[in-house]
Amino acid sequence: MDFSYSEEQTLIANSLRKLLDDTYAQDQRQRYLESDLGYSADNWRQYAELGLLSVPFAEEVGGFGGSSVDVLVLQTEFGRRLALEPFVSTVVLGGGAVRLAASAEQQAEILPAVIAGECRLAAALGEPQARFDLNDVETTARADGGGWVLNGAKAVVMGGDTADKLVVSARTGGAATEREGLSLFLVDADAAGVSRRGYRLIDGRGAAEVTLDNVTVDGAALLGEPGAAWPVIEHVADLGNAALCAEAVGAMEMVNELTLDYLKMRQQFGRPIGRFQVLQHRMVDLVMEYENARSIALLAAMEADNPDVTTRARAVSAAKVYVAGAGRKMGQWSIQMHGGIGMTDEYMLGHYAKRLNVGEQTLGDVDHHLARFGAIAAAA
Amino acid sequence: MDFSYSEEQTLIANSLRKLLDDTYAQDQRQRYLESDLGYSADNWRQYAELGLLSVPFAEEVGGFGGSSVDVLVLQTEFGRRLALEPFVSTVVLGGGAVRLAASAEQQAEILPAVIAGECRLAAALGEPQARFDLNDVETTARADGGGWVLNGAKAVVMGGDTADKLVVSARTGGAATEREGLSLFLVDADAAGVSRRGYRLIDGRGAAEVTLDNVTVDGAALLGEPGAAWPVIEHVADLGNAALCAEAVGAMEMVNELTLDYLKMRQQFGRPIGRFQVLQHRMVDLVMEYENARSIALLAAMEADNPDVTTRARAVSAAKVYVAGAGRKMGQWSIQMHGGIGMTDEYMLGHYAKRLNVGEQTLGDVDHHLARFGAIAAAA
Amino acid sequence: MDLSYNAEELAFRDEVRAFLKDKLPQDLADKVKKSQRLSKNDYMTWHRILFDQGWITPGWPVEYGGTGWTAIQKHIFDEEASAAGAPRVQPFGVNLVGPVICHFGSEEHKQRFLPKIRSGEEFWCQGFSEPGAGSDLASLKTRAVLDGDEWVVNGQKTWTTLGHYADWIFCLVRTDPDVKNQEGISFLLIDMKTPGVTVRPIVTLAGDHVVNEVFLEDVRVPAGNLVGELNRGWDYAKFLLSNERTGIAGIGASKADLEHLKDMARLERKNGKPLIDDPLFQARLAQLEIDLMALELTNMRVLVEEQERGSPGPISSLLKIRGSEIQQRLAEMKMDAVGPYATPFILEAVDADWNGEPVGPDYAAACARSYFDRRKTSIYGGSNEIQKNIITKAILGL
Amino acid sequence: MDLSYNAEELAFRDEVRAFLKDKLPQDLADKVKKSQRLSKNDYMTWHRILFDQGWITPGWPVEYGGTGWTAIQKHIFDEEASAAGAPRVQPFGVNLVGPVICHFGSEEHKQRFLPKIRSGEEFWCQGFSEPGAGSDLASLKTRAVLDGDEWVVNGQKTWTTLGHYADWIFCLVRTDPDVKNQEGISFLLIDMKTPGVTVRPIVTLAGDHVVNEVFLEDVRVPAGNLVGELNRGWDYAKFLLSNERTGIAGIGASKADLEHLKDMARLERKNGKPLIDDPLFQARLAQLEIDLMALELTNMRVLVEEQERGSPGPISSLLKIRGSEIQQRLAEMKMDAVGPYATPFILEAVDADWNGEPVGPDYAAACARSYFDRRKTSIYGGSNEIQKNIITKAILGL
Repeated sequence: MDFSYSEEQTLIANSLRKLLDDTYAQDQRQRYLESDLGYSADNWRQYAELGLLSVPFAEEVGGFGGSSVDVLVLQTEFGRRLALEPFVSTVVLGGGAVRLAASAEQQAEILPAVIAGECRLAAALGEPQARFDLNDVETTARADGGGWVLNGAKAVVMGGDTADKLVVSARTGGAATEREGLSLFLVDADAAGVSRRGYRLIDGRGAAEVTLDNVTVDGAALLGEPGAAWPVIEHVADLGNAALCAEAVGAMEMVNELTLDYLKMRQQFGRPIGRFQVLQHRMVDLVMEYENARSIALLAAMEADNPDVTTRARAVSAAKVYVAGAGRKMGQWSIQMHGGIGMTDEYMLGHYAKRLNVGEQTLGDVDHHLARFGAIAAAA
Repeated sequence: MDFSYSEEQTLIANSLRKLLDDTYAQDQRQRYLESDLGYSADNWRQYAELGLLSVPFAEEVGGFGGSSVDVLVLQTEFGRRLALEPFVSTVVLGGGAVRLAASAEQQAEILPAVIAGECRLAAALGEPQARFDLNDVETTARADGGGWVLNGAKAVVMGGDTADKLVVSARTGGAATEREGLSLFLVDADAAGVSRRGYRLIDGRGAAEVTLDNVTVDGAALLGEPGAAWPVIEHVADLGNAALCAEAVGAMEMVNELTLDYLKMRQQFGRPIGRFQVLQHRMVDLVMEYENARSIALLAAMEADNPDVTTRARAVSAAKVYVAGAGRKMGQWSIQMHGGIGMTDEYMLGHYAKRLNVGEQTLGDVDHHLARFGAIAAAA
Repeated sequence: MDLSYNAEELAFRDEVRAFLKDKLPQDLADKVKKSQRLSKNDYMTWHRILFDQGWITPGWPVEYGGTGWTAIQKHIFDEEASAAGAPRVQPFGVNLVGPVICHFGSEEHKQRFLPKIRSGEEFWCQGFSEPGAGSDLASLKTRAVLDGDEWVVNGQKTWTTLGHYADWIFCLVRTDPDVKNQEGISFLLIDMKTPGVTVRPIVTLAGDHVVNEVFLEDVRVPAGNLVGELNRGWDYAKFLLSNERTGIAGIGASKADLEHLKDMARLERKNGKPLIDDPLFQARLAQLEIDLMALELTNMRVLVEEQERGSPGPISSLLKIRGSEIQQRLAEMKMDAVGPYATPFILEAVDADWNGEPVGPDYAAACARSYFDRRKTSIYGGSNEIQKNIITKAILGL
Repeated sequence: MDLSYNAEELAFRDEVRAFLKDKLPQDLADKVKKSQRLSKNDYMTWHRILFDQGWITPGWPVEYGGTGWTAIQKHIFDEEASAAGAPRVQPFGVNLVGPVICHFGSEEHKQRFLPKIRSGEEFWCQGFSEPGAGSDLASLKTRAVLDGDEWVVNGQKTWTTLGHYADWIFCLVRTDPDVKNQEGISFLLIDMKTPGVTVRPIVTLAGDHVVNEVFLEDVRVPAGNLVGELNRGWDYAKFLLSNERTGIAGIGASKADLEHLKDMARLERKNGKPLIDDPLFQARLAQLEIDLMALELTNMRVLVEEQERGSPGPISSLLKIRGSEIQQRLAEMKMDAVGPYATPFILEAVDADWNGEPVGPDYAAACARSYFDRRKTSIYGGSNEIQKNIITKAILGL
């Protein structure tokens, strides 16, 4: 049993941390947020150069052949600095769908550009009526000659505002919320009939509502067998949640750092507020939440690549429940302990709380994953 | 709007408080507990003499014609001293069933002895398989000539160990958990075919498992119309819960008194432990729970006599949820704040915690009443 | 014991309802119900309607424009106004400085200030907190030094709600630096147009500009603007803060908010059913409603007691703690109710004059914003930790 | 990173499982699984089986009888033994005084005491807490005065677990009253048969006799029974308490308890379905299992770190807090699971030799009793508040 990073992971974590230290000072980050793009194109290029965008992909297509633990290493650093680049949407979600569903030929066609930082992806899986059920798909794909015609609407597509290509789930068979009959398609974001409404999420990251109105794609756009995409969709969501948990743990680390510093620095009633027992004990709670969140996020990363869906789901949903719950409490408590300053846009704490909030409500909230875990636990 | 006791209520509360002060010192109470009866026969007689056993009954049968608020006045005092006499089972539950279901003739026949303290009642409504669903009745009553033959089992009948007569719910029609087809019968506790297994509950009060094996009763034993008892059963449970909430509020008052005294008295680290901020704030939480519990217990008492089941159920189930939740937290917190001494049988605090615990798990627990309230709230 | 309104109170409630039906502009109520951002004009519209009705300052002594309502009547008004979607009356003039002037101000103060607070002609803000004096308000450093017949004021105030709308600010200033904290503080009224007063916006994490920093640099204030006695400002502040806390429980608003949440939960769907029928969500909603019921009754008990005895007392701290927690839980459940549509942050979508297409259901835009905004309720008006300290001393005697 | 056991660890687990299958008496395991009360004989039976196996003191240095197991191996043993229903090994000799003697005792102490701790021939109890010294242990007042070559001990100890079974008690005694609290305390071993030692039972609110008061009246103890240096007892106590805290998280036992709870929830029915399928109950159960998973992993991280660095350190306080909370939540959910049958209190029904008919399901009798009994887990071994104080200082530096 070993909880430490490998030498290689430590190296890459350190170089990413250095890059982010240099490029993510608060005012720099603010400039990225205020730009149309919403993140740093420069950083994106540097991630590509460092090979970060290649991590989970097979060596055959120029990838690093890494695991979800390697993704955790990066995501923890991104979380610490609240990086804005579309790593999760491109590499983990969109890229994950491609590598799990697509043929070797399709991967060789698609992924090199992704790895080079020249093609951003997004996974358009959720729908307006679906809440968090990714099997609730009303978007349809109708066979048309050798190709397909897609119609439907996709909701809150993370990274969908700036993506070059979208991985879209659509129903080629089955009814209503059935898991059978779902297929995945790779669609150019600027294809005729695709309209996107881009916006920012509460933490500043970009997303989009996507409408597909008679969008025509050729046969090669279908990733995998028609109607058999559900296991991939479920796995992609697990990869995404494991990555979001890792990011949250990085953010939590900073929440605690900021809060502990503040307790030591801020004077009221003639002494640092960290001398008040109620705040001390609350800070201990923050530390306990962080340590446990980190533990279970490691488990999720370890199991996120597991093809056995029960083992994987148990670990990932457990992590999502714990990390989301801890993140919400930590956001609330840390703001409370800061008082007014914690409520301001100028101070970074609130930005961490908002990032934790978005992670919590992406790809299934606590109740969603509590039910998923609960069904497994009750059966076991 | 008026939250205060009437002059009459104040008088009766004071005289009961005095009686209990005189008769419920800890060693006296211990003696009652160790006796076969499990309570003070003397006190029971005095309650009768003071007219306490007549409170909710009609003046026609020698009752006081009082309300559930009058019952609250008494129950709060009983709760403060953890009185052991079977007031709830006799007057509120058993007596409640009789006064709500029985004909005037039957009441005139039954209640004077109850009021005189010569006949203790118990309501045998729950069953082993029923959890908290009083409509889940498998006990049957078969018409036999002018009378009835009863068969079945009743679970955790509060006061059932010492009761002279039992009000038994039985199915004269309908299936499984239907609300239709339920009837109430008054059965002598020592009738042929009735076997009781008496025991103590965790708070020391008596209860029994009751088995009915071909118990024959005459036609006059049926209270009300056959098959139409559900509204009465539901109302009786509401009366019981309102009374248990009032009792809990009395107990909570003493929990807070004991705990606050202990915080002031107990010295550690060279000062009273009440100087530690974490314990101070926890004590504030105890006070808030108590004040809110008291508020909503008043509401339950006000509405417990309301014939409109929705209004009544909303108030009583809300009170049960709040009081039971508060009671559990208060028991836990107060024991924790006391440390080891709070864990001992010698110190009264634990006995209050146990009393709160029994109240919580009698006539429906938090989840049961949360669902009952939730259904009303969702529809409203 | 009688927990229902008596005939007089019911008649009053009918009167309030009729007034609201008649006078509350529908578009204003719609904005409030959708949690849209209100402009100064929105607030003042409603202020003037209440002024015209003679109901703008129910809490004041009758001789200065109070209505003479009982505590219960005030509660009824509050509850009905909230249920109807009336905006919150901005409290700085009406509920905070107004009563201080009524009780402690000079005759000149009363004549100069009270009518314009009532009419809404002058908008007030509060200058208490400072960067170094938050929970520990008594450590404030803003200095006022008498120079002839003027106070010269230097310092910085912060968290000044709607300071950018304000004509006047009431400040706590240190007038004697040589005594211990609570002593040596005075209560001073300052015209915001005086040279040396600068307002700088503070943007909150919900993206709003509501609070401000106020810089005071050699601000010259007529000596007569000092309220009450010199160096007795702390007493007036305590008087003011205990008034602030009662309102802060926000029972009426929370009851209205709960109905809004229920409406949302009836529209949202989970597992093919209305969210309100989901067992977990329903149980959580029920618990929240029950907690609010209990608090409302406790609030009524306090009001009745207050009516009998005079002032609200330290028990108001208890109401503030629970009331703010419930406000936060409501915001939290609304955010949870809209699921994935809680995260899109279209700030302009909460502007009343925005005509864009919403992302997700139209009630979704305000949810995450409100969630973060509501975090302030357990901080302002004396943080909940400070409230617990107050109860510890005043009620528990620890 | 690798969160699974390696081949060696898996082989060890198999060995442990085989041992348990072979050697753990079935009737003993049944008692444990039903939460029945164990007799001294029950405890000692298992103690001797472990002794015969050479596994009774895994934590000791190998030269005194330790197994040389890694921290992970110890965890595996603990988890497997709990899952199989092995009784808890009473820690007073084996985990508490034993390591102190190994590290700080004289050669005579080691030869005199260690073998009989291992064989179980002598049963130990702990004499730390006093009526006036609970959380503030350092304020203890029991005095030991040297008279010739004997200590004369006077004072009172309390919360002495299983003191009525004990042959020996290890005590903290004040040997220098003139220095400040933590100084002037020594660590003394006292034969319970010495004249002047009186044990008085304390009955808990769960109706059990487990803890005792121990009165010490002119108890004469050979000078040589003092462990380590005079007036350094506090250091040894800290060493001992940090060992105590690690075990106290009780991960293995909680995992076994969770399975028991699930079994109950499969048998209990609500609304015509197994309770485990009730959405509220299932969600609460899932949250508890998840919290336990997270804590188990944190525990493993701490163990691996401990293996690399030596001692457990203040982080063990963190494990103690969360571990005890989880133990309490498990007891709470068991009580809730049995519904109305939680309240009947048939104390004799938890005695192993009781042949009566249970009231309700046979697992119900222990539920309310355990619920109340478990309240102690957040009190003993240094209350959770004290643990938070320790973390505040040692980890947070506040």
